[in-house]
Amino acid sequence: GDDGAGGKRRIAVIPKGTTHEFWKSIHAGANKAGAELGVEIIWKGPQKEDDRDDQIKVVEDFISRGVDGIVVAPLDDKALAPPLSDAVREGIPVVICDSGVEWDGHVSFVATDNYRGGVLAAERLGTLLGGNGKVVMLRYQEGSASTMAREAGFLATVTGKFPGIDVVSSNQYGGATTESSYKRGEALLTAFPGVEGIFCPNESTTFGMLRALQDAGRAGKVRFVGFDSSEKLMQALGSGELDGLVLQNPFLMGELSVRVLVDHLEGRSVERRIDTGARVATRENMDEPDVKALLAPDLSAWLK
Amino acid sequence: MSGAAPVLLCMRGVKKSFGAVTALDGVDLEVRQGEVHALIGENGAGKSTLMKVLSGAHAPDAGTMELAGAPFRPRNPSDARGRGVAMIYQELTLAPHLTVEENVMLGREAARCGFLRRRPMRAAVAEALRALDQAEIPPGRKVADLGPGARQMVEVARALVGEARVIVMDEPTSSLSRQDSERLFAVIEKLKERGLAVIYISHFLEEVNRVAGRFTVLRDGRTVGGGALPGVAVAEIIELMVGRKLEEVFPAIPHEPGEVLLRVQGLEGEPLPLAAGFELRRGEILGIAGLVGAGRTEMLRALFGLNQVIAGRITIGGAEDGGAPPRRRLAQGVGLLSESRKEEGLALNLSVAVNATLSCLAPFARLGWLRRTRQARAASRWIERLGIRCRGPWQPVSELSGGNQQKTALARLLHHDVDVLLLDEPTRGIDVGSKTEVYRLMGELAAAGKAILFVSSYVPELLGVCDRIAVMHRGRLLKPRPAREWSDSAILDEAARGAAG
Amino acid sequence: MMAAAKQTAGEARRGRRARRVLALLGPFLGLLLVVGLFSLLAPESFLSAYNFKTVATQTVIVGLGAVGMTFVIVSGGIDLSVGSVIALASVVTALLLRDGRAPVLAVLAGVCTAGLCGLVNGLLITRLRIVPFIVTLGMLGMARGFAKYLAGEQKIDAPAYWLADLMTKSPQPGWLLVAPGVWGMFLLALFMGLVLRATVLGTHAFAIGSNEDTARLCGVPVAQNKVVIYALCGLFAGLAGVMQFGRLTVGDPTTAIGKELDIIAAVVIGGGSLAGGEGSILGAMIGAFLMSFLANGCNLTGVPNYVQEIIIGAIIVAAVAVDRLRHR
Amino acid sequence: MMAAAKQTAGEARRGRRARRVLALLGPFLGLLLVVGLFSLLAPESFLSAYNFKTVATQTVIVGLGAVGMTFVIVSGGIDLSVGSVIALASVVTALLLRDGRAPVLAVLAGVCTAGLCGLVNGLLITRLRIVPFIVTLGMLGMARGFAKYLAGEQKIDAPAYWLADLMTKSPQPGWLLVAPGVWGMFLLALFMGLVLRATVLGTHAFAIGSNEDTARLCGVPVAQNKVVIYALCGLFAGLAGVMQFGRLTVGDPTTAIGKELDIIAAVVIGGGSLAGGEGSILGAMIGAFLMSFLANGCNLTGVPNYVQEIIIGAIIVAAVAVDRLRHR
Ligand SMILES: Nc1ncnc2c1ncn2[C@@H]1O[C@H](COP(=O)(O)OP(=O)(O)OP(=O)(O)O)[C@@H](O)[C@H]1O
Ligand SMILES: Nc1ncnc2c1ncn2[C@@H]1O[C@H](COP(=O)(O)OP(=O)(O)OP(=O)(O)O)[C@@H](O)[C@H]1O
Ligand SMILES: [Mg+2]
Ligand SMILES: [Mg+2]
Repeated sequence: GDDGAGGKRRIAVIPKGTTHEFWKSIHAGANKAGAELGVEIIWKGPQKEDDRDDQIKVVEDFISRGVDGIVVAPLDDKALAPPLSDAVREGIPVVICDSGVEWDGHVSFVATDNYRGGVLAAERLGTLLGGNGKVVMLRYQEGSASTMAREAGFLATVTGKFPGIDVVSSNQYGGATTESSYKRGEALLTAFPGVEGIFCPNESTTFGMLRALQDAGRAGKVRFVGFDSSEKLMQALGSGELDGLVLQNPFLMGELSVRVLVDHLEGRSVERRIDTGARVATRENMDEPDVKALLAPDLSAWLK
Repeated sequence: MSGAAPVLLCMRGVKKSFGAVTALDGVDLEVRQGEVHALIGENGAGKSTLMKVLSGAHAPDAGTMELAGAPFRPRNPSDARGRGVAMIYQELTLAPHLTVEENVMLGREAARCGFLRRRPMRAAVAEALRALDQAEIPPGRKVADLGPGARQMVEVARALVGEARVIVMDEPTSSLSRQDSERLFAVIEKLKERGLAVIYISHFLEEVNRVAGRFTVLRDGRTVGGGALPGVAVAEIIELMVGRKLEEVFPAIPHEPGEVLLRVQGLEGEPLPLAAGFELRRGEILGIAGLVGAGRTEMLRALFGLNQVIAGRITIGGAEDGGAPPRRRLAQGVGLLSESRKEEGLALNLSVAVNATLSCLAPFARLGWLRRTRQARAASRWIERLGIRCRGPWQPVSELSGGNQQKTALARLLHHDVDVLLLDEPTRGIDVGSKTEVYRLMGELAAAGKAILFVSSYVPELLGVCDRIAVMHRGRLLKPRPAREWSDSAILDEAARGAAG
Repeated sequence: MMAAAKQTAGEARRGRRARRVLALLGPFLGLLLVVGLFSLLAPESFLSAYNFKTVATQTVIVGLGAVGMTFVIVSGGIDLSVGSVIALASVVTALLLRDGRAPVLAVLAGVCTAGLCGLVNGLLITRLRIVPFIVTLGMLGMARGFAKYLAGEQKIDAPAYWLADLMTKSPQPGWLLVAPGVWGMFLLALFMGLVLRATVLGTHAFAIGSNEDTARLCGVPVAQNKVVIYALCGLFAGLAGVMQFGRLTVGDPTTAIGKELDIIAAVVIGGGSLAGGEGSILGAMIGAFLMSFLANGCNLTGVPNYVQEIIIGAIIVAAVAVDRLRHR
Repeated sequence: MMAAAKQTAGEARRGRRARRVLALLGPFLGLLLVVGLFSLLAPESFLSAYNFKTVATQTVIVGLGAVGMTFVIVSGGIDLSVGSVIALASVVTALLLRDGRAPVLAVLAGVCTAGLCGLVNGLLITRLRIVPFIVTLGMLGMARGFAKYLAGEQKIDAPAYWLADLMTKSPQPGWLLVAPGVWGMFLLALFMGLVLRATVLGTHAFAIGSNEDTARLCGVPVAQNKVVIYALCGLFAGLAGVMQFGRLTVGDPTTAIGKELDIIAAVVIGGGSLAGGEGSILGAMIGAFLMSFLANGCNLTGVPNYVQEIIIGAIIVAAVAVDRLRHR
């Protein structure tokens, strides 16, 4: 746990995977904080995307390496607890970001309130549909905590607040890739031709469903709310093929995670729970500067 | 003594079919204690199949078997072996990654709680090898590192281990040197004295005449005759086998040597030969004799570009080079018939037509596209010409009997219309009738101006067919001499001892 | 004499055809069974022209991959890297499009990169004499890593131009009925089926798969043919990658993970033998459609994912088991 | 005469040993190279006792899987289902623990379920005579689907009791130094190494892989042995699954996807031949450690994931290429 070369502090930031835009934003945010605070950011995700065991290996290896602190977006709310305990035992403080973990040794938990994100989506969709119609929810993946919270928030709100809405399908999983979501989407649209509203809980399911809608010639005719952003989703929002995107603030998440960790290392007290907020981007508000910053953050300054 | 010995094994009305193919159609066989019983028949007559039924590798469709008076119906090979029937199969059946010791004891390992007891196993193996006069074969050597002769001996050793009452040998000498064959015959003699019965399958009738006391002839899956040996003329046995009289074993077809087609000077290959030089003329059949391991196969492979050429010059029809790949050789009009057709000679699950034309598809190809009708027609011509027994050009070769497979491989050289034929044991494993066919074919080819290099371990056929004969000894090719200057014993002498004088 | 020979040839041809038809009977019956079953379970949604269009489009990627894979499997090899190569091709195509290159150029670059991967596979297999399983397992990692490197570990958003139309279910001239990509797959499959059955290359592929030593002895340029075959498999993976890009309209370095197993399964269900020397393009297409219809039917009838996984696993085994029974 | 025989036997033994040592030289040098390289690149963090403990623990799952896989590969087969079976075993163990069963019982159930999968593999391969690639490809889907079904498509939280301690880097009696799971792996590897080399089962495995027809003709109960070997492979996958549960403390139906390829690679890097008849447990362990050290070193030195993927792919090919050179 000693200072590395040049006396700079080294902080490891461990995402769930490395190939999503979402994680790129977190990386950029962390780099920004690192540059401003003079600490070295080491970015390393699990070798296999979404593999719990591989993420544990990365945490273990950083303990071996003796970094000064770890920021981690845990792939599992239980499995990561033992290695994180090991880290604390070895004197390495841990900040959790994005998803929670059943373990209270952390310095702080910096994340979106995912359940609330689902609620926002339900409210947007319910309002658009005028409180009634057939709705489909395409789930993400078995056992993913953050998207399950969004799905739960959506379902609870849509059934609680809009009794006129009929959720005709909510048991299909899009799976990890855009391609698999695309196929599920095609099947859902074929099986439920009368569907009027759709919700997808993350970027890959949203994009897969969008492609299915475009291909079926129904994009823009079905009310469609998604989660997270990418260039193509932004275009779709602009063209009216998407009616809303619940946006998190991954850049801020990355930045704040590093900041609170450094605060902790320097002996300042920090908040145990930091909500980085969620809001709904629509065609109307997408040009407002703060929404635009969420939709299309300029990361190039912080990623080489 | 043969009359007095009791019957040890009795098979009656044994039938076996593979799908539409009837391999055995009611075979009777009686083997007495302490005798060597020869089983004779053409290729595809059903000899191997009968023995596989006996050893439990195939279940018979009908028929009864008795061993020492008790009904015998083995469930599998180990069951048969447990009850005293050991078998040496026609195709080598060794596991190349295992040691000699492990191969000999395979399936009958000594063990305590599943763990091997190497000491008694080693003793048993040493004992068996000693009985074969093969104590120099190291029991810890991997079989992959052994030569073909030694491998065959390992197979024999395997049959000797344990309490066998009947030992079946399916063409055991087809890959043995004369010396090793002699050793095997001595072993057979010893087994006979111990009261065992030996069933001996071979296409070499002289050999059969020497070792066997009685014989049974199979034709088309039926028993067609039998009797005591010696005392029956070879011609009679052949007539029983083939179903007709065979006028001449070596048909005389006149051919005249012409200009030199192939000249080899100082050829050295990896690993063999060490030195080989000869000239081969149009219309000439040059025979190569030698002991197993002398390097004849290696010489042909080096000539044909399948083995690396280290030194030497090869001149074919005026063009000279060192080594060249098979493709180039074929283009130069040189073709090779490999001695191991299963491993190297044929693509078994492909059709007769494809196998016969594979090396030369050009006549049917236009811009890479094949015209299959022409291909089939070409193949049919060779099927007819060589008398290949098959249902048509598109039948997979795997469904043909051994001799017919060999003919298919030969058809390829004929189709390719090569000028120089390198034939490596072309008659190995094929019956007398087919052999005569092959000899006639060789004569006709020579008469048509082809040059033939004929490698064989069967001296009579060399003497009967060749114009000149050379002997290979430990990787060196000795000077060729006209066939009439050779005798059986002279060839053997030179093969064993090198250059005479 | 001539007449006799002709007759033999005619009979022979009929015999060959009968054998081939029989070999395809198993998978074809399987396909009918699956289609029939779901037609009963979900008549109105499954049995629609629109759904058939959907399934056809969904089959394109596995179908194209299976065409190249058939050659590899017939020649006695295997290619585990196609999934990664598909991803690499889609990334390369997307990169060039993002940089404003012409779509034709981008497609060409994607396909060629994939062909290069196949070429490297073939060269490693023939030069170093390493079994295809290992070489292509290595390439699986290398191509995937390279795709991620090129893409900067991200999806690449790029304008899709007419590439997106390749995989649309409402193709532009209405008389096309199905996506141009589907037509492309069918035409290529037809052509390559002929290549496999009626060219020197095809015959050599069968010969190598059946007995490599024999092929060598017959002067078949074994190494050369293998290189061509693996390169071909790479090219088809590249085409599949371009189609994947057309479908997603993004270049995704993480796409098509595990797709190689689907592709191999399609070929094997269609009568390909991993021991070499057996296989057909038509069979592989039937295999690919069988798996697509199965997945589609399961999705339509709302069967949970896990049931679908179990069923597909069982079908793979069953299809080959039926094939073995036929062989006895 | 006796003396001569004895001498021959002695020589033979020495020869056999020399050959075996040589066969392991390649992978062992590879391992040393990797360790040496990273020791130079990251001396203080890589070359620590703590890091070696970490790597050892990380190797347990692949290591255990490789022990069973060695038997399968030596016998000329392949098992693609181990990854799925590991997941299934971890789910079954977790389910029983959640239901309040005794940990021993849960472990037993997990291991036995996995063994059952292996048994089914073996039976399908021998009864229906389908190639192992296809059977285990089918099982890959079926076991994964069944795991998801049992788990209700979710990970299963369960109390881990002493199972978590199996994979801890700070084992309870301090003199253990490494996790009990690591000791377990080493002991089992040692034992199974003996089984492979010095029992009838092991000899038969080699014989079947070397020449199956011969083995059959020599009275080796081929089918029986194969069933035992695949069941064994299943059992070891089950043990790996239990360890996976101990490590994650949740039963995860989506864990260990693609792990079969890592496990096969470990066996092959360690000198196993996919053609059968060659392979050793020690080699497989070396292969497993080589890959672990490589991944660990890459993590420690901050090498990006895609580079790591490329390197591992290249290493697999290179290891086997070196092995082939030795064989010439
Ligand atoms: N496994 C099999 N499947 C189909 N047909 C077979 C099989 N084994 C043998 N046959 C056929 O049975 C017949 C008898 O074959 P067998 O091997 O017994 O002949 P053989 O007398 O040993 O001939 P050779 O002298 O060539 O060894 C042949 O027509 C052969 O094609
Ligand atoms: N007992 C043996 N031990 C080791 N190697 C052997 C042994 N016998 C032969 N060989 C090897 O086999 C090769 C000779 O091959 P082969 O026996 O095919 O020669 P050949 O003269 O063509 O004999 P044949 O054609 O009768 O089999 C040589 O390279 C030799 O080293
Ligand atoms: Mg025979
Ligand atoms: Mg020879």
